Amino acid sequence: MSRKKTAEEYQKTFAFRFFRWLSGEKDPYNGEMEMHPQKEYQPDPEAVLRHEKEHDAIMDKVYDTEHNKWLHLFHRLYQTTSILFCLFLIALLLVTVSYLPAIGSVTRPVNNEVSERYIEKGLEETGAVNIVAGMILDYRAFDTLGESHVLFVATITVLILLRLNKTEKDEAEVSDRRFEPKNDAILQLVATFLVPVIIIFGIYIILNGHLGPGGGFSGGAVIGAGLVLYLNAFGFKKTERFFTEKTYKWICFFSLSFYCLAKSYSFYTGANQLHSVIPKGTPGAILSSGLILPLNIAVGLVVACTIYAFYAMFRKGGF
Amino acid sequence: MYLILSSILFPILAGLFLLVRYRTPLSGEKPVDRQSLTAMAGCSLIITAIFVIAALFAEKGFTLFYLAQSLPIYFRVDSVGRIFSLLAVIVIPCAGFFSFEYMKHEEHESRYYGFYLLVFGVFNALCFAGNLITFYLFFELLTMSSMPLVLHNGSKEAVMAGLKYLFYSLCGAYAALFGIYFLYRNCGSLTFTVVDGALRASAITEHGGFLLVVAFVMLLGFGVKAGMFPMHAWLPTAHPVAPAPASAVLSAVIVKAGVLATIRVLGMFGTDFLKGTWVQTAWLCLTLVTVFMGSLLAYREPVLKKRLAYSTVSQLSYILFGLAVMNDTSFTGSLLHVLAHGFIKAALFLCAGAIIYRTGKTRVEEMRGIGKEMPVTMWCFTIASLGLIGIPPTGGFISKWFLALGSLNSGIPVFDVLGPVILLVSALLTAGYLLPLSIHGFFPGADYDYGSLQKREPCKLMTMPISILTFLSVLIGVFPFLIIVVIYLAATGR
Amino acid sequence: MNFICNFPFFSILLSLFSGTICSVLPAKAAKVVNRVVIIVIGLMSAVLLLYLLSTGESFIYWMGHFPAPWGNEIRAGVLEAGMALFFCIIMYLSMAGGAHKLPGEVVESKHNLYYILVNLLLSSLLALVYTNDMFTAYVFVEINTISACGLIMIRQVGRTIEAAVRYMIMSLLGSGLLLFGLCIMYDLTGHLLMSNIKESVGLLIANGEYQIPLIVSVALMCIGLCIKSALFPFHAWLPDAYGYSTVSSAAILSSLVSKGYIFLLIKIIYRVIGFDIFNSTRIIDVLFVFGLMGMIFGSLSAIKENDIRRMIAFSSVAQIGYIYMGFGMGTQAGMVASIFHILSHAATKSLLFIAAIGLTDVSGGSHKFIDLTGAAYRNKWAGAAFTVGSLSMVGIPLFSGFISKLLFAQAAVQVEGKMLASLIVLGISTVLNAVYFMKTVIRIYAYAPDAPYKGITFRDMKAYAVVLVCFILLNVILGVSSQPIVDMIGQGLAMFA
Amino acid sequence: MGPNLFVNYGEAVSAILFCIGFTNLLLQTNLIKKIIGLNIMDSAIYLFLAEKGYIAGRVAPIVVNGVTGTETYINPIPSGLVLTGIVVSVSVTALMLSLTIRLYTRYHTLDLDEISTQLKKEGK
Amino acid sequence: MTAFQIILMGLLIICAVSVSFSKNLLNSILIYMSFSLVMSMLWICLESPDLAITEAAVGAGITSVLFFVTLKKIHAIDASEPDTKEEKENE
Repeated sequence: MSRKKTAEEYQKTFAFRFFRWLSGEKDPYNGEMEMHPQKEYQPDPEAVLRHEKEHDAIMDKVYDTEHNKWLHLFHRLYQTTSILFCLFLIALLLVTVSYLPAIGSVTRPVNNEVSERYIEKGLEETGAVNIVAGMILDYRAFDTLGESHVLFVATITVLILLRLNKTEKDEAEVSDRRFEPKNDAILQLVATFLVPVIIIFGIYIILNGHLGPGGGFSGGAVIGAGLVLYLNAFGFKKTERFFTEKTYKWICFFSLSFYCLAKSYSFYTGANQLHSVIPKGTPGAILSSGLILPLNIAVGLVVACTIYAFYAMFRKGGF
Repeated sequence: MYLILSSILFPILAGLFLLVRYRTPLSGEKPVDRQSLTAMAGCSLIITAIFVIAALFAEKGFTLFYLAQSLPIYFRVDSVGRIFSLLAVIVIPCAGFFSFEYMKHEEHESRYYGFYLLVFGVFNALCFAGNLITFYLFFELLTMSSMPLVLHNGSKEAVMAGLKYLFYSLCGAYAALFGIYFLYRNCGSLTFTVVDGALRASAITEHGGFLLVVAFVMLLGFGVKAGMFPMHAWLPTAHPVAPAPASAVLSAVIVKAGVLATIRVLGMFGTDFLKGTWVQTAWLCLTLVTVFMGSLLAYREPVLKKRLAYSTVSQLSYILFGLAVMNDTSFTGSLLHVLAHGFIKAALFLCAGAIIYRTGKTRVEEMRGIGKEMPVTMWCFTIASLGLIGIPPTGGFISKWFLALGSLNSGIPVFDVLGPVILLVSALLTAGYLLPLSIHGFFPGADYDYGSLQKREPCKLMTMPISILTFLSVLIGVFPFLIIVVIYLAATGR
Repeated sequence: MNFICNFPFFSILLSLFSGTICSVLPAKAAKVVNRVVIIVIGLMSAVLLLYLLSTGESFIYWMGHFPAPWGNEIRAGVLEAGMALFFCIIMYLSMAGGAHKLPGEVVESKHNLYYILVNLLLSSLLALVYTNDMFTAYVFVEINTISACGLIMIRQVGRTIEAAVRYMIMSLLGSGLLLFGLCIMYDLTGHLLMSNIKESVGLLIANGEYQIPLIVSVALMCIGLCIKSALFPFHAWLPDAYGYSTVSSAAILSSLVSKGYIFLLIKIIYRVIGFDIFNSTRIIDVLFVFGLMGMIFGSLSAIKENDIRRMIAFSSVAQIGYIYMGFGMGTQAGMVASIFHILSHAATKSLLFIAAIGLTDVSGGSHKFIDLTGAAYRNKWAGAAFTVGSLSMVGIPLFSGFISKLLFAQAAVQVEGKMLASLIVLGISTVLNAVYFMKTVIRIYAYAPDAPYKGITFRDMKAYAVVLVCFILLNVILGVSSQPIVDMIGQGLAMFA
Repeated sequence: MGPNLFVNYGEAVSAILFCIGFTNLLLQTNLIKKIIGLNIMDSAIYLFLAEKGYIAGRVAPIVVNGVTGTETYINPIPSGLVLTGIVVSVSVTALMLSLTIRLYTRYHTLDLDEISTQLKKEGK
Repeated sequence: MTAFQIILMGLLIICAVSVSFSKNLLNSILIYMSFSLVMSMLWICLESPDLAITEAAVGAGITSVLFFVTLKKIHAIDASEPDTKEEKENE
């Protein structure tokens, strides 16, 4: 064996690592990422015992049917009335449905001048090929503004509930380790290929929102799903390089502010019968339909970040 | 206008000032300066009295502001109001001066005087109220401001008694409010009239039967304050726990608010509307039951203040009986009895207070020989008792005379005779429960140990108010004519 | 178009936008932004109210470039502007009154989140008040629900989280029913805009078409909103939510959030279905009965309660019962009484919550009555304010509670079939109110010289005392000069038609 | 019963689904299942809405080749409303799930009644 | 097309009912996931591709992921320990 390299040098080469991995001796990513094998979750036996004991005691005390007949009776009564109520509701709704106008016919009251105008004039008035996108982001934009704030306020409540402070965070991180995949090479390889595809697909959905099915919300959700997959495969340390709480905060802030301001401008000009300076563009082109494209992008950003934030919050109470 | 307003607002503001200025010290703070407190309270009482006496001669009414559309807060002085405020303006300051001595060793004096002044002001407002909604407003405020007097000493019984008082009064007031809603719909306005009634003629013909129910509910509701039979139970609970001067005011003045209310309600409906209906019959029954039952209960009661409280229940129903008979003579008797009973009962309660203050005795059988120890107090007590029984030269005799006369002349079947009979029986019972005290007080019997006897006459500040009140009770018996003139004016609607 | 007509739109957008801004600000700045926004919106609403009173007619404001059935709209009348103004006042006072407690109740790092929630809550309330579109109303109802849930559980003790879960479950049931009713309504009329729906409903009724689905849809919407506003059988979440959340949250929740839903219901009754059509259904009888039951059971539960804040919370159940009783009478007078009661209850209940916290603070933070003995001597301002609030609740003249009871009774006298029931229950409930509130007042004024707690002087709580005084003034103003307000409500209801 | 029960089978199904979700939300003791019930309920409403927009023989409202006739496309309004609705239900679900986590870390159970009894036991 | 729709709707109801009665939380969530997928297919049938995309991304994607994290957090998914607390309680 004529080796040009010393043993130490050899250990740094790719071939060494490859053969070692092949023989199952050592993991190639070991030491470089945080995903060393984790200890299985072992609930503290004493705590479990205590909980069970307490649980039993409470059950004995409260659900003891002999000593607590009233509760039992009340429980039964509640269940029966609920079931009866639900059966009644089903019957009521079915009767109602049977009186409603027939599905699929043109003569339903729903198909009135409102939808006609959306279909006939929608393209020309909003510039969006996708009439639904034109409708929700231009005709009925106030609803959509509210909707994005529903998402915002939900994120805020989740933050309130699950965000931890510094010391708690460290503990949470320790217990979070057990979520980490145990060196799953398959997952990581698949993720390497899939994540870009998913994210690009998401971007496509967002950008194409006014031209075809899709839009800010669904595209954002897809991107968010891509990010979650990436996070699951590679762990928090990797994602924290480009996505922290600060990033989230500012992206959300700028997107929502842009949304608010843009819509305020459009509402204001609309209500006061002023001329809006935003061009409509050629229908069908990517840069068309006035504010719809930027709004879609803003919504997409917010949604993607929000979904990632939800996931991160759920897992360890922070980014 | 300003006189009326100041007679109402001055005591209220003074009371609030006392409450805020001389607050109860927290632990570690220096105690309240008692002298300035009593000086302040005394001055306020006197100034208020002067205001009120001046206001009695005011002629014109005025509207302060509108609570809601066509619901003005309206004040006016009329003859009925004059009589009641005359009672208040004498009894409240007297009892107030009595309490300067009596309350010396109690806690929270400032709270007591503050609410005392509040009660004074609110009662004045009640007398001068010119319409039903104003009246109701101050009726509620009277309940609220007199409750702290009842639960003054803060013991558990006192708090429970206060709550009981509050609960009964509010129930009654709500029943009355219930009626006010209907009156509001069926009357042109809620401004008081005296005898004619304010109901629209159309309302009487359309739902007269229903209006009778409303009238009965209102009479019952306001009757709660006057301790009428089914709802009298708060009186014997509240009186023994309250400080003696407070019970004096409660029994002599505040319960009279119920009587005043009844007069006002009668005026609103008009006696012609109610005369001869089932409402009158039921009301007469209730008052007579109360008269008899109150006396009987008082007769059996060993605790002096409680005995006096039952006596109040009985005596107030004399007044209500007079009103229920609904003619001028009995009305005169009732109003005379308002004054007479007010002075007498205040004197009796203050005597009881003096006895408690000097000897600490509350039960009747402990009080043997008390007349030897506190002769002035007991003489006053005896004279006042005679007045309450209705022995001729005292005020009680005149008023009962008019009541019986009115009843006999009324021509109501059964009740025209039954009424005077029950009044007589009750007077006998009154003699039975009040005179033994005097008799045993002055003649303790052969086995009384004269050696342990000591002079315990209280100081002037206590005996003077008692003497004044006793004197007044005799005075209206001797010279009733001036008052009868005023009452006559009241009865005829001036 | 007059520039003032932009104000409703400005106020909604301003509060939404301020929510977004607060997310990047530190807590102190967020607080300032929050206060300023509430004041500015209040001022705008006041100006708008004056403007509307002078013109005497309501106006429609396009949200976008498209007119009625195509775009969104908001609508402003006297009642809407008045409500917006009132909501701003109450919200400002509640926030200011509870501000000193906030650091102890909420983790420092979450303060700005708290202000975001308050801003968004305000915006959703304003949108509910001004909206003219049913679906917009639904969306903002959701914002309202979620931010209210956030306000409940921002103080993270076990009870509040449990209460938040219960609140969310009930609310979601409510929203589900509301949305379902809305869908049926949309199917029948083909519109989402209130005025257009009303037109179509009128036509449908006239032609006798689709009667059953119409009634079912109205019923579903009503039940949904009743559930959300904690009408009697659906009130299980309420005591925990109000009793343990932060003090400002409790005040805002009890006085504003449920009132927002009730106001939406009023709008639906007037602007969507039409008052007469609504009254011809049996739904008002159901509302009436549940209102009466709420009045009695709420008071009874309050009497049994041993915790001052839970007691006040149960009293809210009773008061909401009053409001629904007013709806159930089915007359204009009943409606006016209900709306006045919304105002009076909002003013009184937030006063009680804010005063109660002052009392518990000087009793070692305990809510139990036994510890509160003599608390009014230790914190005189809070004691006086609590007394005023209690007197108002009991219905003593000069305070707002009396006027609303008077209005209810006057309304009841005009309705033949429901007169006795409502008057008797009103009486029972008043007396029960008196029992538990007066019990508390006596308790806090009982002398307890050996209590181990320290008193607090005016110097230590200037802002708090000023807030209490403002609340008392508000109560007295509502109680003494009610006539202009009642007139205004009447005018606003007339504009609804 | 009206005439259209079997014609409107889609709406009937969504009504049944709504009630199933409603029952789950009311009766399940487990919080997670309650949340699933909530989602089912919401989906049912969206199905109900979407059925309204559907018109037999027409296509999705995406303009193809500039044809803007009313006869070509289905009604776009319900789709828009449902889109908004879905966002709302996602937000609510996330909120409910986080509440669940929080409750679980504190009380180690998902049963609301049991949590109530524990709270009563804690006495605060 | 109608037949296909009816089959899908039948599936929806089956899914909904079996969610209610499944003992295992993980199963419930998986069933719910399939419920969402069926729903998104149904939306294609109803000519609403926007909704289909959104439902697929949200109902089957995001919501389910959130459910899974929650289950993990509350220790309900743990294959090695079949006797976790939740299952006991469900019985």
